[in-house]
Amino acid sequence: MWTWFHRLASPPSFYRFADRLAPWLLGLGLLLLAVGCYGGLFIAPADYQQGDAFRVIYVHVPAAALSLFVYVLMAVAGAIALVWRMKLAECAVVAAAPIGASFTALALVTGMLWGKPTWGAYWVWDARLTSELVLLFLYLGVIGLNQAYSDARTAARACAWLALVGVVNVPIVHYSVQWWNSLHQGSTILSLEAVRDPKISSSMLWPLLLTLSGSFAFFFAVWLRRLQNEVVARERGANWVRDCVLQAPLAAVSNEQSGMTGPELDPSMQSRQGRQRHGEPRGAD
Amino acid sequence: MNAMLDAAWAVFVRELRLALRRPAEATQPLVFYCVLALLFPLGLAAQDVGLRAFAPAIVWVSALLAALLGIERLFRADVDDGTLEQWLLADVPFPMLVGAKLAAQWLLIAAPLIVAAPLIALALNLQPQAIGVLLLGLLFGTPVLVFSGGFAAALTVGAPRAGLLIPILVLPMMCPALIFGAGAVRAAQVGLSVEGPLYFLAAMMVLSLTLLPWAAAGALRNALE
Amino acid sequence: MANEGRYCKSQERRRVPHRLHCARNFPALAMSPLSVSDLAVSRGDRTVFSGLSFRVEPGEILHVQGRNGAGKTTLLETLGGLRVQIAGTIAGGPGASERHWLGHRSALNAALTPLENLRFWCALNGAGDSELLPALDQLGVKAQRNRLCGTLSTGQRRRVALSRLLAVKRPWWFLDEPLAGIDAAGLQLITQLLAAHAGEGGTAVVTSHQALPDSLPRLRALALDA
Amino acid sequence: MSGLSKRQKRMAAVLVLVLGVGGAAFLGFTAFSKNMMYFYTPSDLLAGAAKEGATLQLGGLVEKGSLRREDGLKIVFVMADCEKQMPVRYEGILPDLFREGQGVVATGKLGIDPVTGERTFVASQILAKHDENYMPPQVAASLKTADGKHSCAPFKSLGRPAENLAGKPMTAAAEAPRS
Repeated sequence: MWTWFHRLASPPSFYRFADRLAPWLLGLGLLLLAVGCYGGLFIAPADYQQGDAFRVIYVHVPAAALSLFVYVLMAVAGAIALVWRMKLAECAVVAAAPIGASFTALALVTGMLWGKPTWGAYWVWDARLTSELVLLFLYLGVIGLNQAYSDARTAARACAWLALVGVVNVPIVHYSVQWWNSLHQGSTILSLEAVRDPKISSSMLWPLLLTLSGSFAFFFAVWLRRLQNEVVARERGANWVRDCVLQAPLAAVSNEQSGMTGPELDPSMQSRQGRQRHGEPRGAD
Repeated sequence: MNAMLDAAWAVFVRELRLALRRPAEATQPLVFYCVLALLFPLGLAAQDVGLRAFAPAIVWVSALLAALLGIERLFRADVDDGTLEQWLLADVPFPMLVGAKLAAQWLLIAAPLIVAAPLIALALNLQPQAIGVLLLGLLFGTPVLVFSGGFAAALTVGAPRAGLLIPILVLPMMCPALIFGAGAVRAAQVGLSVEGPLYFLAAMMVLSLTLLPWAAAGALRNALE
Repeated sequence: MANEGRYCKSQERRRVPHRLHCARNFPALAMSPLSVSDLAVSRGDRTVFSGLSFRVEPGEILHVQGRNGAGKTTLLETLGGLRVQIAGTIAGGPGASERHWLGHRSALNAALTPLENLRFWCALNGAGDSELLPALDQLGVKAQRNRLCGTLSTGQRRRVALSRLLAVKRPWWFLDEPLAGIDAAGLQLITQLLAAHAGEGGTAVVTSHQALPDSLPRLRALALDA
Repeated sequence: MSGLSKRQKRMAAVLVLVLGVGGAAFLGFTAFSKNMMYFYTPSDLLAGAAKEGATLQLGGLVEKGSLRREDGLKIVFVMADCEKQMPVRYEGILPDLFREGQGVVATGKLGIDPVTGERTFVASQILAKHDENYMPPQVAASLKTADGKHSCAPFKSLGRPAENLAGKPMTAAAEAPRS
């Protein structure tokens, strides 16, 4: 088990692993989302209080759950990156941030669209809404920080620090509805009490569980793809990227133009030239 | 242990000495704070009753912006001239040195803001009973402002153009201080209980003082590598 | 990844036997050799060098050579403890209080005087500052001790930075381009410092584009470009 | 040099971290037990938590049978938090969800009703607060008591710790739906 993880952490084997897994996750996620949305919009009954307005829940709750989950994931990956200096974990932090930010924005927007018909206001400055907005800024900070550095590794490690510090906000978002009197409702499904004693009728719950799991599958699929891109960009000088990613297009190009590094070259030569060609130019020390 | 404290003290004193060398630069935040806070009454009608309602937010936002002023340059000189390398290699925990530097910055930037706050508050027509709460809130809240600003400065010290990034980075860390700091003053204005927000500010202060020197030190080490 | 690096050759340049029986001022504990094996270091995502192995014996002066970008500073930073390698081991290196690090930046704040800068440095390192004035004197910058560092010339600042080596005695020296901006007299001075240091049994790792004088005892060169 | 071994230094660092985080947690939870609310409850107002004339938020359930519509958009109703009641006067547009038995949060001031001379909360904005329960209307109908009240659990008074009330519906309120 442990050695399996160890092997997976090496960029090439991760790349191949993600390549195999991501399409399945994407397909599964889209399928679950489609069935869940259909169930939520057409099959589930209207709510006794809110009528059809409650159907926003099928987008809002998965988006909000993921906005918190992704940040925790970033913080865990950040801790791993900082402690064990693992390149894959560094990539994981930066790859997750834009997806998390999108889910957070989606949660905020759907929440506003839901708030107007039910509460009577798009926005109130209560604890849940404010802390979720802060979460969005934390995500934007990570994205901005990543782009501020020219060196990908320094950028990723700075982002890891920010993710670690910002994770303090996650429990505040989650428990804000318990700790403070808020206009926002309490947790319908994401609390221990709700697991013991469901707060939502099963005819309304199953589409929610479908869109929730579908969103997670969708997130993991997109995350794996972004991670692949990140890893390839970071490792662009390495042999395995040449072999398993760039091989086809590069071989075509080099055969047409000036016959540079072709597959017929001696392998050791090839690796050396590959590194020098694709690696960053050597700067001053 | 003594050697560690001596080293931290040396860092602290060095910061004060550097500020004394450049008095104009060191007093900039205070001047900025006073000017900013006093611009609001100028923009309102004379004796506008709304001023009093806005006073807590004005004081706090001014303090926040003053604490951000020039925070980007906090570690830059020490990185550029190689001083930070010597800090890293000294036989003293690096976070402690960073903490000492930030503590000195608090004394230089934030303490004058707290001292000037009663005058600003009077100029903004704040009720006298709310001034004590304002000061207590600033006392708890300004370390959060300075330490989170220091953390953001450490995160961006290796990035060439990070000036616009710093507000985004510190906003999530500073806005709770703003919410509860100004909230406590508002509560005091209308006679509500102020204990809750003040306790929360104190909790944030303790958390910032404990965790942010470590995080800032880690970010600096990363930027130096 | 790591196995495709360039192997760096170290070559003995000169061996000076006449200093071998000199007095050893440093405790035996600190004088274990520094041995580096299969070292790989990256800056960002770029592997600067890999598969580097060499040894530094006590009393030696190792001159790290190489063209721009070969990784001289990177190697020195790794040996000095500022940078963590991605592969390989460094054994027998000095502890924090046994080494002097002098980067290519002099670690002098422009708004403070040399004396203030150095006193701060001594306090930072838990060392007394009684040797500061003699050290500045020996490096010929005692007269400038109360001027702001921002007003000193590059060479003067370099001399102030070098006076740390004398103000606090430490067995390991890691010097990055100590000759940069130094005049002919300064070169002579640094040569003397290094010779005296090695004579006392101290070790120095020095990066420099310029050649170090052949008169130095136990000078060895490490060429970083294959 | 500093007289501490690496192990001792690490111990000291852990100690500082534990003390700091623990202290912050203690202060934070003390804060939660104090007044940190987005809104107050009728019990708080009657216990004198706020002065007259201060703008604040008041949260509670619209008492069944108390809603009275006057001319135009003016309404008068009683807001309750399972223990105390507070009359509320409001003029303006109401959210769709506003109805008797519904949780609401009103922004306004405590004052004296010009008509009745009672202490009244004069609201300038009313928002509906729905709870975390979702069910189809027929299920809700079968679960509701004749009174049709909702749980007052989300309306925590300052005086009472939150856990005493969490999930405890008022005697006359609807039980949490079981599906």
